[in-house]
Amino acid sequence: MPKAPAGTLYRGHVGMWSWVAHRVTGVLVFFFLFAHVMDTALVRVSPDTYDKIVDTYKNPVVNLLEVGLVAAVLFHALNGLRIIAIDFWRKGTRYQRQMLYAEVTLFVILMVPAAFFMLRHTFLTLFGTA
Amino acid sequence: MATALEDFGSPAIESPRARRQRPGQRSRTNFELYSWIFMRLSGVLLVVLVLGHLLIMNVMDGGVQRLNFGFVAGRWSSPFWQTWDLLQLWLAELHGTNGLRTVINDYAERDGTRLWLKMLLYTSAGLVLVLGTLVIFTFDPNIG
Amino acid sequence: MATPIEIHKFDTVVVGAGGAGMRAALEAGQRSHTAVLTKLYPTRSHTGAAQGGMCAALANVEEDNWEWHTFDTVKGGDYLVDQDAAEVMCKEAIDAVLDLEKMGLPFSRTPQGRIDQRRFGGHTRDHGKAAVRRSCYAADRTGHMILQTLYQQCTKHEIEFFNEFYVLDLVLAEGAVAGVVAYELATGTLHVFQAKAVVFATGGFGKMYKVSSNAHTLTGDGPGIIWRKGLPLEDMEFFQFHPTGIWKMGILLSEAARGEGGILRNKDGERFMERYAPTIKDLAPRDMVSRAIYTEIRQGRGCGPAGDHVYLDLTHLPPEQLDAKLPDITEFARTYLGIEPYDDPIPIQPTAHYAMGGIPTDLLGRVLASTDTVVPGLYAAGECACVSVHGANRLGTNSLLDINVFGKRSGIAAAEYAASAPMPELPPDPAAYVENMLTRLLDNAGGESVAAIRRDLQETMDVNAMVYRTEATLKQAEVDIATLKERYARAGVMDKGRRYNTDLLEAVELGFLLDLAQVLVIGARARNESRGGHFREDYPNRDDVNFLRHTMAYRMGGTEPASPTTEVRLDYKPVTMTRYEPTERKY
Amino acid sequence: MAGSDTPRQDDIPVDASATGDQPAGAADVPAVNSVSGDEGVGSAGPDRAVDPTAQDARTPAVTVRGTAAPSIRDVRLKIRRFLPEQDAEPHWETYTVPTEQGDRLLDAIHWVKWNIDGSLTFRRSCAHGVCGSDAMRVNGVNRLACKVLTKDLGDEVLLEPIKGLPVLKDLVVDMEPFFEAYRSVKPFLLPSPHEPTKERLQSAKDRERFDDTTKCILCAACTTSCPVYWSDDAYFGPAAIVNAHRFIFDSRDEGGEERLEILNTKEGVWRCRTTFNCTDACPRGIEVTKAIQEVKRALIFRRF
Ligand SMILES: Cc1cc2nc3c(=O)[nH]c(=O)nc-3n(C[C@H](O)[C@H](O)[C@H](O)COP(=O)(O)OP(=O)(O)OC[C@H]3O[C@@H](n4cnc5c(N)ncnc54)[C@H](O)[C@@H]3O)c2cc1C
Ligand code: HEM
Ligand code: SF4
Ligand code: F3S
Ligand code: FES
Repeated sequence: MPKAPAGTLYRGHVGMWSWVAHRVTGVLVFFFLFAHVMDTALVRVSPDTYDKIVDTYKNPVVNLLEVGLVAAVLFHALNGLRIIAIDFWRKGTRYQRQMLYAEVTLFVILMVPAAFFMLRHTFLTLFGTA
Repeated sequence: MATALEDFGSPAIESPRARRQRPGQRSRTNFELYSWIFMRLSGVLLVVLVLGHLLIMNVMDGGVQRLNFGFVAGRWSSPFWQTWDLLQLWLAELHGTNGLRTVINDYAERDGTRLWLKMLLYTSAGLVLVLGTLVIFTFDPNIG
Repeated sequence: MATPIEIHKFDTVVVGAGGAGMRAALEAGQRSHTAVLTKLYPTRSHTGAAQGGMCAALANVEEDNWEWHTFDTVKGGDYLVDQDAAEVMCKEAIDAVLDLEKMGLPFSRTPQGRIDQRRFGGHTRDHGKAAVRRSCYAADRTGHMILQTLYQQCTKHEIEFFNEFYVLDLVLAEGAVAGVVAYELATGTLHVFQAKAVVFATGGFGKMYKVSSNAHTLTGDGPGIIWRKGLPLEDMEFFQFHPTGIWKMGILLSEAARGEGGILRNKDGERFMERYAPTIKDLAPRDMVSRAIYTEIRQGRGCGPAGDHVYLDLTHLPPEQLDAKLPDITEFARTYLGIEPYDDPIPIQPTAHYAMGGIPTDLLGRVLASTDTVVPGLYAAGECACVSVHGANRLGTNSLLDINVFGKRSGIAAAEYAASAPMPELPPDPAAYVENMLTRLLDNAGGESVAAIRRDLQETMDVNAMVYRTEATLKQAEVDIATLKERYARAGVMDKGRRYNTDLLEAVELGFLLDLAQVLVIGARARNESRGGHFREDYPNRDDVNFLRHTMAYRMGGTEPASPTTEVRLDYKPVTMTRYEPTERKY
Repeated sequence: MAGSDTPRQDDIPVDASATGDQPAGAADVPAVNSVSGDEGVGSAGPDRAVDPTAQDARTPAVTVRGTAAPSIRDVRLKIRRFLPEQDAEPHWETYTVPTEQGDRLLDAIHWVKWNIDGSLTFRRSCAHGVCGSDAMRVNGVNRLACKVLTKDLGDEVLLEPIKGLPVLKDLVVDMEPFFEAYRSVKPFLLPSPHEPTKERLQSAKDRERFDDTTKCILCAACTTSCPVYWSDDAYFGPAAIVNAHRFIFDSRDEGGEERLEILNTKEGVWRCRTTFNCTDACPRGIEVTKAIQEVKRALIFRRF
């Protein structure tokens, strides 16, 4: 049997891409949750091990990843609310795009200060004067 | 009608994926319905729980920078935070597991693969739930 | 070619899964072991394109009765209608509509919740006094709903479909039906379906014209097959040109547009139909309106730079009414012309639409072998058949009615015949004719292109055998067709494969079109009068003394597909009169 | 209705080149880098496109828009070809086609078949968007070839078979799995046994309730645009649900409960992830996702 042909991507509209993003963020957060429960479980082992692990979190790279995590959760949460609105509000399907644009706007509005606060420490330690 | 394409010894493009059997009306349960509703309900609760959690832990007051054993010990001495975290743990894990179940249903083509992936998923979910619950309830601020 | 051949056995075989085919199959399938062979998936049939409605004197919104409907049908058909057939159709119309409603057809409703009805061309109250609301409809998607509803019912009754099977020949044994030969598109396999009864319901052949409302697949396969078997075709010269096709494209804008109040205008904005049909104006029968449009164009009152079309004006109708009653056709205007029908008139021109003639049948759908004999086991219904309820000009909405009434009748008759008849023996080598035809087309290296021949055919038919005809133009068409047939003998196909060889099938279909075009033109040349859809400028009046009779055309010689040596012998058949004496047709 | 409320099909991505090749067999989680640029909400569809004469709404009636003299333009059709008896694998083939102002994409494809290569194979019949034969992927999205005008497309147009059904030849796919899903939702009226002698009454409002989903022409554009269906064909797919909806919400039907049960399974409505590809793809303008959501809600609340 010949191989399936190399086709092109389906160029779906925003509805499709928001779903892709929702799924990707959901899976990411799920794996993080696994890791997070594991590391937190270390508090049962000994405070030192826990502190050691948590200390490794306090470097700039992990700090950036952390911003990513918050972004992922935030997007997933907002989009989840949009999906719920589509599910239960009669006119939801008709305004799904508008809701998505609103969601993205809100996402940006929330993410900017959040990222600022989260990264402030890193900035300060890396380049900071304080 | 089955058309016997093979008779001609010339190829046809392979099906885009293995044909799957639709289970038919076998399962007259409401499982999918309840799990669908659960995704929405837990989602709404998680907005408060998870976003609140992230806000407190990662954003406010220097975020992760102030995390240490002592901080955790302080938090879990309060039943409020214990409940919060327990709820969050269970809802998020069940929500995520159920979400991943869907993802596996979508992409794992062979029944065998599907079964294995789901076993793995449920085992890990069980592990996380048991471990997490244990930690929150049996946490002993004085081991240090 | 060493084609694999499969043999199947059924009591009844229905050829075609449009409205007529599926209506027949529903009846036959519940009475006998039935197969439906169709070259298209059933829901792709052109019945789905019908827009306006289906007439029945339900009298849901105003006084009406089937006798008035019969009168309108007879008069609309310029008295060439067989009146016994029209009576049957109009009487059974009411049940036909109710049957469909019971099957679940989502008719548009009146405020009281009953099936709504609207006006349509040529349908009047009390023998022409005023337009009447008789057409039952589902927005402007009546045909779509009929097709879907019938398919749903066939699904429910688990009718056995053979989709994308092209029937290319009829097998006769000792003058009676023995089965059909079909070509399976997916594999290129030939199948012989041995059967006691066969119902042809293959639809029209409007693709012999260029500007046409018909689907690419409406190539007259059924009448073509019948013709090649040496059986007669009736009234082929009567072809309907619908007044309102989208300019140049031919896509139909239903008469319902005028039923809802749409108006035809020439370049001066004049409502010109007032001059041609003072009483019912824009709702005059199609042949009259089409001629009126061409008269306007010829007298220099056409629109556009070339003055070659007129306008259908809907701008005075409230947008809500357009949205509710004519959603599809307003969308056609938007999609294909970029015109917003709320604000602008739509350029239209007459478009080849409907074949009044076809395979002659009696009231049970039995196919005639001559004026007074039938072919045992052979039935036909729908646009491919000629009962004749449409005479020289079909009234709008009477075809959806025809396919339901006579589809049902022929399905029942076929199954009942099959119940009593023994399974016929197949003659030796039943698929030989088809094998030869296909081999020739596949092997032919003569270099003629099927597409080019078809284009030239459509060109000459549009110019010479459309709304206006004369001895000279018809003569020209006849000569052109003869030349095209010679070219067809040298035509080959590019695709030599077996699977989904649509190139091959297009070539076969062209053969049918060429044969039928010849019959049409010769019938038209011999009819030295003007009647309904057949208008001769050199004989502008109806001639009841010489021509109040049906044309019966028989093939002489030339058994090959679209053979250049085929001659057409014309014979005539009397028109059945019951109630109405021919009078002048005025509206 | 046809104005602002009803969602209309958005413009097809005009340039074909931006569509990246996808690695064979890759899971269909596409990279997010080729989102098409134009996401104008409720944009007016093809009729909005570049037609120099189409600008002025108050054009006098005599020079109606769209009826300007034909302009000739060359369009390159890049078609994914597969001839089962010759090719081991599909390949791309490009044809240059002269087109006029009002040409449909279907006309351009016919031009190739009739003038260049007769073996180019596709389904078509009505040529004006009512029979559902010619759904195909046009510049990466599902469209009916007879319902797109070439003037609304770029100079190069990508044509592929619809996705998720086995390809039999060129643009022809096996429709059997699609119709099988359709059949399994009992798409026919299951009336109450007490039939009136005349027609059943149905108020205009009850008739309106399911009007949208009666428009379906079974073209499969929706089902084959659904990411869930691409990866799992046991999913009934949007078209089957649309046809179930048409009966579930018909006041004359008594089989709603039965159909809801069928769709209450793992491969039923719960599988839909509200990606809206189906709604965007439907050539009849059916609000497919809305119909699916209504079925979901009916299942939850069991009242219709
Ligand atoms: C645009 C348009 C609008 C119309 N509007 C109206 C209206 O409002 N009211 C009205 O009364 N009438 C209307 N008509 C006329 C009416 O719709 C048709 O005459 C009628 O639907 C024909 O139905 P049918 O079943 O005979 O054929 P079709 O529906 O055309 O079906 C033909 C069937 O035959 C099959 N077939 C053909 N050849 C073969 C073969 N060789 N082998 C196997 N199968 C074959 C096809 O697959 C198809 O299934 C309209 C027609 C058109 C074109
Ligand atoms: C913060 C609030 C959250 C909300 C509002 C939310 C909401 C949702 C909703 C409504 C769905 C269903 C989507 C659908 O049916 O199409 C969903 C799916 C999913 N969620 Fe969440 N969720 C949240 C948090 C989380 C968390 C913390 C995780 C990880 C553990 C997670 C993982 C998933 C996964 C994996 C899916 C499946 C995605 C898919 O099938 O495409 N979600 N979420
Ligand atoms: S819902 Fe729309 S896209 Fe889907 S099959 Fe029906 S008409 Fe086609
Ligand atoms: S594309 Fe598929 S996921 Fe749902 S919204 Fe349409 S069925
Ligand atoms: S050919 Fe009928 S829908 Fe395109």
